[in-house]
Amino acid sequence: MSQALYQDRIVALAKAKLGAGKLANPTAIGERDNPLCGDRVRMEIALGPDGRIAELAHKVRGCALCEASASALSARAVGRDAAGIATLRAEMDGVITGTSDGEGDFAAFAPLRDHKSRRDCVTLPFEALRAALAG
Amino acid sequence: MSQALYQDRIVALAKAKLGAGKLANPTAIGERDNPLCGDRVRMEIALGPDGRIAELAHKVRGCALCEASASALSARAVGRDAAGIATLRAEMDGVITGTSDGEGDFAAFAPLRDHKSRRDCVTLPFEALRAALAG
Amino acid sequence: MSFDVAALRGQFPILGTLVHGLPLHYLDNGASAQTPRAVIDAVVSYETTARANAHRGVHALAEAATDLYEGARADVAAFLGGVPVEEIVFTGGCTAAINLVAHGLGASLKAGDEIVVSELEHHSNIVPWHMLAERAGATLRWLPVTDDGRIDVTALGTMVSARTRVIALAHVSNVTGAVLDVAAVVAAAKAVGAKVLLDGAQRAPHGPLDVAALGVDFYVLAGHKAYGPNGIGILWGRATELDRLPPFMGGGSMIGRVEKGRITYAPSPRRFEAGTPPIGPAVGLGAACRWMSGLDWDAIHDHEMGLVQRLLDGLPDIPGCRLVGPAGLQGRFPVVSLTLDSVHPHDTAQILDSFGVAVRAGHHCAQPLMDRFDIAGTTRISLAPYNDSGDIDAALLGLREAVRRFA
Amino acid sequence: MSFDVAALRGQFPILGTLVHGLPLHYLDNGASAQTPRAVIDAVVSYETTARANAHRGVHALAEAATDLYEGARADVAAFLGGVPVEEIVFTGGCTAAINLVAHGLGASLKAGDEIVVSELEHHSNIVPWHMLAERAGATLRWLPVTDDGRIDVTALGTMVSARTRVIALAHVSNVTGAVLDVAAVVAAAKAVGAKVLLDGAQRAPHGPLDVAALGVDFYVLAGHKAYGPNGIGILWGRATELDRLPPFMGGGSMIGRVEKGRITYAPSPRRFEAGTPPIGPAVGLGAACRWMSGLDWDAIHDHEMGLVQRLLDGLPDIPGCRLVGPAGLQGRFPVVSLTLDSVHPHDTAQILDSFGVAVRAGHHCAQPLMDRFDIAGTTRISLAPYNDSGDIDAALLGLREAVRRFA
Ligand SMILES: Cc1ncc(COP(=O)(O)O)c(C=O)c1O
Ligand SMILES: Cc1ncc(COP(=O)(O)O)c(C=O)c1O
Repeated sequence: MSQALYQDRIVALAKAKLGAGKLANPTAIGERDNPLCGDRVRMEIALGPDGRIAELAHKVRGCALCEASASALSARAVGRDAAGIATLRAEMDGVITGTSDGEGDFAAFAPLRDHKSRRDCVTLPFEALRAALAG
Repeated sequence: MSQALYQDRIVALAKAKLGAGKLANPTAIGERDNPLCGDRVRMEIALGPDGRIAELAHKVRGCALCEASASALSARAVGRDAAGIATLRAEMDGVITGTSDGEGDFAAFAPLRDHKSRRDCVTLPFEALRAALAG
Repeated sequence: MSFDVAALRGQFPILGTLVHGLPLHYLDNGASAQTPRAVIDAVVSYETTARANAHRGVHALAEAATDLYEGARADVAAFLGGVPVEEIVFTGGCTAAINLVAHGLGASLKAGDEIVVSELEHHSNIVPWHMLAERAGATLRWLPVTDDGRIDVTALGTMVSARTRVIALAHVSNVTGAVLDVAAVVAAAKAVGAKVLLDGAQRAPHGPLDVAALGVDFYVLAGHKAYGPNGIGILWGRATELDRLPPFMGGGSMIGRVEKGRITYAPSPRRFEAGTPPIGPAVGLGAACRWMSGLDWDAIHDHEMGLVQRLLDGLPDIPGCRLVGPAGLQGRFPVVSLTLDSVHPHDTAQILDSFGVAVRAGHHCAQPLMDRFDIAGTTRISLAPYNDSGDIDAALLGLREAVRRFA
Repeated sequence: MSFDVAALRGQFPILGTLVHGLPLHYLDNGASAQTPRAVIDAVVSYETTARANAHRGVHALAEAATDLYEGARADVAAFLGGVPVEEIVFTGGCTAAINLVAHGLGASLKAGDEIVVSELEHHSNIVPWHMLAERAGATLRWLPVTDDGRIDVTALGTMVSARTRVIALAHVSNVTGAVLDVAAVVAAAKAVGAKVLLDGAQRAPHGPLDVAALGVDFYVLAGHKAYGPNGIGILWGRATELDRLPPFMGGGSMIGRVEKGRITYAPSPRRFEAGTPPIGPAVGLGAACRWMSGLDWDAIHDHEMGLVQRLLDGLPDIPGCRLVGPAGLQGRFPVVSLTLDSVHPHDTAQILDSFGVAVRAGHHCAQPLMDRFDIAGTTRISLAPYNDSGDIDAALLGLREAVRRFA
């Protein structure tokens, strides 16, 4: 049943819009489109001198899954460098493909294992953040 | 049974090669290819002052049906003008599509009604002659 | 009403499948319609009794395959109003058909020439013209779209000029369902000698046509949206227009003769059918055309429009629901797009799916139209003759649940 | 031999049909092979349980259709040697695949550049290059063919130069059955930085491949010749090559974003799959690849070559019969062409048909090769794994009758 996809945690995460907004002085910006649905995520970050994310803000034009993912990612991204974000991405990939359970809010994305067509909605914020970190 | 296609009359007509050859002084030449099989017919004619075919010669690079058709056509073409040839063409069309029986040698082509893919072999000499008559 | 929707549904095997344990309510016909048993049977019969290459062999199977393939061409010609069979070109799809025309007309396009499209075109009727314009140094002019989702033909006067070479427009919008005022377009085109191509992808599934009477030069449609198989599309072109068009793809069967350094091409339609054609898919589409031609389309039109009315009547009860397209039944076909203020279209479609309701959400390959309305996408409900009131009611129920879920 | 031809024949419904009341001996596999029940079932299952547009919907049928379509891509990738799925492009056919590459490479071709083909190519591997050469002011160079019907690779030295951009050759000839010395071609191409496209239409039906190991850049094949449906073909290209290639057709799904005046394109393979793809035909070809991958091709190769030997052994008894192609089994696939001195190929094929024997006669879309041998055409016997000695014996009987009839 796809309705399980929109359990309260996902809806709440989407509505929470954790990290939504703009940075005053971003050091890098990443933007990614999903050409199949037209959704778009913009990630702004400020990197500390240690190469770790000091601040993060995002703008999502997308579905609830994309918004929820951006919230969940924002909650865990600060303090991580590119490798740390890659680890988060691997964790999320595990959750949505059904190979692992995921920690905290990431676990809410487990129903995606039955909805292949929506996985890109979840990974789009990660792609945008990767783009920002890549320069 | 397609073997009926190659009844003795067709084989004999093909071998007879009536009208095969070249004219010393053709007044018009028509050439037609069948692009699907690569067969080719060249018709040379000498028109009399009355616009009727006085002499005719043809060169066929084609199958037995095409050769037989060229023979049958040659046997009846001399003395006819464009309209007369069109009448012969209509007669042959009737034979090979099964709407009429045809006179003389034309009747030998009746089995074509069951072999749509070979009808162009029979009409190719008529097309070449029409091209010659058209100028 | 003489139309028996239950009997019609019985002809479509897929309509009996369960989705998440629920009955399927298939309302995504604009993306791909379902296919009746008659079409499947025709293709299987070809595969099991007459499979061979067409036009290339003299043996019995080759004769049978050629007969079926050319018979399918005749069926399509009949469906399109009894046009000559030589005016029917089989292509790999609607998109391929438009590319064929764009490529062919491109050969005579000059820098500064203009191509008129509209803001509501499907990408398949934009991108080929854009690519052509880039190649030829020509310009695309965009007919605007009215607030109720129609191509604004009152703008033809300013958009169409002596520089216009082609006008390529959707007969029916795949987003708003609006039907084009063809006569206005043809009049404007005739006045300047421009060619008109109609994209009939969304029109063809709703009954026989008379393309010649429309006065246009080219008409294209997609097999899979007209109850036929995938991998087949139709280009109809007036003989005089097709004869002028150079070939698109090169290959077997489209040639006159191939010599080193010199190649001649076959007459149309063969010139445009390079290589082994999609024989099986063509046979299926022929069967689909025969099937469509046998239905009572007056009754079906009433039936389809009755369902649209039922849907439109239900929408005011859905908080934050807005229609994208004509508000009533006038000048529209049964394709209905909407947005929900509080729910993204993909979430809407996903929740509808949990009710067994299949709809399409997103930009519908019409991004310029989304930009026109400044929206990310819509949720689209698109009907076919086999839809019934249960389908509409399930959709309305799902929409209400979507809004509730995200309230 | 472990191979059970009777069991294999049982998987092909059409092989039970009667032709003119006689058992069918289908020896026209080079034109179109027959299709096993497994392929038909896969397509019917798609049509009756999972039919929807791929990549465009979130509902259950759309998910199922997308899975089947992408699953088919994986099946093809496995059949071609386990290449990455991103290197597999679904096209409308082998001809469309070659046109796609010719169009794409054409974008970077300059006047004076050279394209190398051979005298034995199928028109589908000639005409697209000819059209491209005309457009770009490039030149076609023709590798000659030896007296026994092979591409003469010893001529590569003089034909391939620093101006060569592409070498496009048949992996296996559709007329003579000769297999290309691929290593020689790749070495010559590498030396000058030319791209190599192999036309595998006649190779693919005879077992799995490892296209990456061949060292070529592009490989194409036709679904209907490889036991799949019509209307589907494959282009394999190395990711590095595909990434460089501009799109061919424009339409839905191949775009990044479409704005008025500005369009970006998707990465490959999606960039090359404009519009709704031939989903059903792709699903069928995927099933065909799985089916082929499950066969014992060593045993089948022995079986096919045994039949070729049986045929070659019988030909000397036919007065005036000449082979067009390799005399023995070395370096050939089971495609055998012949001429009869006293009988035109079409008459031969027609008489064979009266024995229930289906063969192809004519120029086989290889007119330059016919010119090379100064013949109007050949009669071609082309085998598939399901052929048996009865098929060969029937063909030999028919050939004798053809000669007798016209003696
Ligand atoms: C060697 C070869 N190349 C290309 C083709 C073209 O394939 P298709 O006609 O299926 O596009 C064929 C068959 O017709 C062939 O035998
Ligand atoms: C209006 C319109 N035009 C063109 C197309 C393209 O058709 P296809 O994708 O089948 O080539 C579609 C459907 O996708 C459409 O709705």
